[in-house]
Amino acid sequence: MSAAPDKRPTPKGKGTKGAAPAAAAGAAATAVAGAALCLTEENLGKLVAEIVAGGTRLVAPAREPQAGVGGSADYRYISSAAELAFGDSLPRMSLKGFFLPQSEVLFKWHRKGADVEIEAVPTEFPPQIVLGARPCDTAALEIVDQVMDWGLRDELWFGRRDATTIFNLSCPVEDASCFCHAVGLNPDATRAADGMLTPVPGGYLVETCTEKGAALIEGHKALFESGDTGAAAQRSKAAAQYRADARAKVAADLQIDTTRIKEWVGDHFDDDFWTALGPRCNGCAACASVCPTCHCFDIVDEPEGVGHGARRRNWDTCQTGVFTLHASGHNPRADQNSRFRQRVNHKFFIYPSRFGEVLCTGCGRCSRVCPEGQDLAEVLACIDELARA
Amino acid sequence: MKELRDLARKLLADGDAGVVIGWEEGRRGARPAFITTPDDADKLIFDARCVHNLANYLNPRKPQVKALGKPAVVVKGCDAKAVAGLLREAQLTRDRVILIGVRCGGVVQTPEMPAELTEATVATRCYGCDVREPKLVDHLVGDAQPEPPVTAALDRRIAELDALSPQERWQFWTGQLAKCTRCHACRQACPLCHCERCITDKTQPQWIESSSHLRGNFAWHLTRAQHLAGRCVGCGECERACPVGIPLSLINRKLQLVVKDLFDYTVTDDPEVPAPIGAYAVDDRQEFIE
Amino acid sequence: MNVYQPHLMNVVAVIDETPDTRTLRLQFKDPEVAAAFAFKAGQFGEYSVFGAGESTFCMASSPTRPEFIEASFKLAGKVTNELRQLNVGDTMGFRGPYGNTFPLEQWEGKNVVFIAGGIGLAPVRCVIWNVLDLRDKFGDVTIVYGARSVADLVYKRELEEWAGRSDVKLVTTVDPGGETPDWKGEVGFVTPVVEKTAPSADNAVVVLCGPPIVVKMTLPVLAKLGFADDQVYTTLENRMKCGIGKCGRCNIGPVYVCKDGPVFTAAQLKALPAEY
Amino acid sequence: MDFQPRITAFVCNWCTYTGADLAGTSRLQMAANVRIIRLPCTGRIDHMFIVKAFERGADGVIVSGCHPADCHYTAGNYHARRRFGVFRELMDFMGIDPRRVTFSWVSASEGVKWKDVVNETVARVAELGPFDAYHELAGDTITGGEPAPDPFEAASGAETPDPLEAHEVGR
Repeated sequence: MSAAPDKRPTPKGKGTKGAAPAAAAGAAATAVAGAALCLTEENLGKLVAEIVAGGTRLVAPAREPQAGVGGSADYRYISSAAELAFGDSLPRMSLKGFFLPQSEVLFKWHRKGADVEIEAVPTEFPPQIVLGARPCDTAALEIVDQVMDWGLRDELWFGRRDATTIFNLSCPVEDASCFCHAVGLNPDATRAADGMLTPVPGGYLVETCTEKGAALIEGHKALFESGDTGAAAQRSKAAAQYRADARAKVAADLQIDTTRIKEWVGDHFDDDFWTALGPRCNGCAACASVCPTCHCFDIVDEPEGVGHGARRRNWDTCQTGVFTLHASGHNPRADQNSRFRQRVNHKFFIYPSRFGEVLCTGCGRCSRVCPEGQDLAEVLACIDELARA
Repeated sequence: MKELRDLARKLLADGDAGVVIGWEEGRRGARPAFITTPDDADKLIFDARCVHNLANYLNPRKPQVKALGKPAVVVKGCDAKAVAGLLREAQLTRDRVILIGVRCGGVVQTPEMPAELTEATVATRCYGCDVREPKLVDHLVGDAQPEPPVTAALDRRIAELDALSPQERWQFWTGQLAKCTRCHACRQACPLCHCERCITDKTQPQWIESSSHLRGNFAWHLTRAQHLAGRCVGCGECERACPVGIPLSLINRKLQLVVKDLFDYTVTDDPEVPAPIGAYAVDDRQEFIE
Repeated sequence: MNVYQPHLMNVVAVIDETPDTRTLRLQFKDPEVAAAFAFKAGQFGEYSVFGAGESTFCMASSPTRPEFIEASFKLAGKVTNELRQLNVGDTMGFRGPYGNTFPLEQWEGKNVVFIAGGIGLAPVRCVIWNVLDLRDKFGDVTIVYGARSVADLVYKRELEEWAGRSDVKLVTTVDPGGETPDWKGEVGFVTPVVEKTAPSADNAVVVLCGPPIVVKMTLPVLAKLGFADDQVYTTLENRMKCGIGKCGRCNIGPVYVCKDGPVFTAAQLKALPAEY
Repeated sequence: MDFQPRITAFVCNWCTYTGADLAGTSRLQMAANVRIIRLPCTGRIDHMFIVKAFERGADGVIVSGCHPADCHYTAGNYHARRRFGVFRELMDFMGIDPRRVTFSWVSASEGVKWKDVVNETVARVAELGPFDAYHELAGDTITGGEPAPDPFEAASGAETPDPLEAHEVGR
């Protein structure tokens, strides 16, 4: 029953692990590797066209295709640059669905008399490229890697991880619900990313952090300009300013110490704090749907007509009653107080105890999406204050 | 506001209520508040951002709320309709709850918006509101409010959809329901979804597949809508809770119109009026039956 | 083949233990898988009926008898209902073994006390046979087993076998009112019968398994008899889906039943939050 | 036309099932595309039966029971009428062509009417074509592999007559 952190996972095909550039410095970011290149708006369009024409699936923030509904951008498979919505607010859902689909077939089965034949699903996936991922969404993937590699390796997750090249979009910071800074990230973090785009006038400053990222640039070399030294210096300066502004914005939001929080949460399982928080939560689990790090799932069998069917895994969430319900009718988490406590526990105590880091990237989606105004940043601030007292 | 706070304080101080459920200021606008001590009564607010239907917290399957004692709930007229629904369906007895009605001049679409009512900001449910002064109450507070701006956006959108061919509507809804992750936030946010165990959580037999592929999603959304036909109060909480932005109000409103057309029934805050599904008339329309 | 894909198994025997409890004896279809398969006492598996889903059961058979595995289950939900429809010759799925084990190597030379209630005898039976098959490595063996009624006693033939052995002390009991006119065993709940049997805590370990109430009531009695918390082992169950630490639902506080368990000592149990 | 629609009929035990029985014993010729599922009363027929039928491969559905005032349980059909009145509109709004679902009252003596309901429904659904839009909702991952063996076809072995050729249909 050791709670010591396990060995870190090693996703295949990953190059250098991108810690946030100059994360410790906290001030202006430095270029990640090599000379900074520039991708003009026009060439971004060409890049999209070339990738799509090459047959690689491309994911980017894009608007809902149906007119008259929605409005905010989401990560989608796109087929043209016209769909790109880099300038939109934070995508509504995180990136996790491209690695852990909301419903995925684990295998299919066919009954042949008393016999059963199993049809396996592939664990290798065609390459996909993500352009314009928010740093909090990308970093989440590497955090979740740890549980997916804990003991037995989840090949479906890692198959998709290995097949994907991700270029972040340096984040302008959404609003006061953002708190990536408080959980050790930054709006320009490149953790788990293969490269990053930073908006500069007329286009993007492009940096690569892994061989995979460099390979993508190499494959479309003509579109990336290094320009003369004067222009390059200008761009670097603009990018540095952009990042510094974003960092300053998010740093002002939430001042907490996650180690202190971990200790308090671990020691206060039965604290009244939880019973005060539970009633507001209506158990809708919208928070878990949009969360980049929530990865819990259900496994179900679904017959398809007579004699065959599929076993699927679907997103699931600790916020529902049936999540832990025993067949006997007994439920270890019988009310919303204990379910909300579980959510906070898992993210800020259990996961750090196991894997040495919190299961949260501070994207703030849970606070934005909660119909009842439950606010994780506020909850963390309260716990931090209790822990300090 | 003072009237509301004083009343809440008194109810708590006198021990009439164990908890006053109203609204408070949160970091992202108004949000539900659970006031358990008289001192906290000053946290209560009420304005056009108080969109939440607090009747949801009267669901008998919420032990964490029950544990706080007898509730006094602040209700707008539309919320009172949901309370009436719970009373009508024997989920609640009238003496187990104190209802504090507030006179309402309409609410905005989300609690984060500024409390300014314009045609662009007003919630679609305020269109045709007939309970701006709730009747199903123990206390009524607040001043009379002006009429909210009118928006028939929802009905217009329904008319647009109705004008399409079934194939085009199918295209529209498959596009929308493909987003559904089956988190069931719509159900949890609904004050009338109070079943002990929801049909979609049942496995023997498994009528509704729990996978979030379109087949499971269609079964779920058809069932959710059908089970709320004639019961839905149109508060729109399901749509607001939906993390992926499915326009559920279109379906709910459509069925309100259907129920009105077929059975001449409009959802009411009178718990004595039976709901249309579960009742019948011998001469109900049946032109669709061969 | 991904980690969630089960191995196929043949049902080779169906044994009705009680009106609602059944044991399935299973063999791997693929001889290579069968040859490579090994498990230890205390581990569990994910058993599946195609079309109904998976359920978690401990291994009820002993690792010393590797030619088959057995699972005993009580009718409770969708999967167990479908499992009951299976006949000899049918195909089902199995993933495992998962979880930790009873540290039998550490128990060598010690007296072993088994205490079980109801279907809780299933995981204990695995250890009992393991110990009995290596009989000379262990000291005295005491088994206290109780069920609601005579009809609810599982593994009846084995109970007879154990009763007939001179190297096993078996005490069976049924809840008051559950006895039949010709019942020869004790009448009463498991806990007082344990107290009456009073096994010595000296150089002994206890394997305790049963409904939560039995475990809860028996722990203080064992303490009174002088058993330290790290001498008492139990096995927990929680709702599981993946069985391998990923699906996120079997945890009790920071402890994952599927990875850190299902075997816990009473000392470990007491350190956990009461959320099971 | 090659397409043979699969129709699932949910009928009440007391009127329509007996009516369908009468159609059979009277040797009325009708399309063989309908699989009947007998239930105690239309009041027992849930909208989810229709959904499930579509999920599992039906191209059309018939729901039929006792005429108003004839219900064996007094009012089951009145309740059903309300629910299906709403559900039909709901299906239509969600883009499921309501012509795929026939609601009818067929009494125990109306064998001829049952024949007409069956033939009309089969002809109508045949014209609408297979309901692949619904069957394939879950994509390839869902229907996967070969189609489900049809237990009826396997059992009868006989060739299914083309309803449009063999019988006069339509109003």
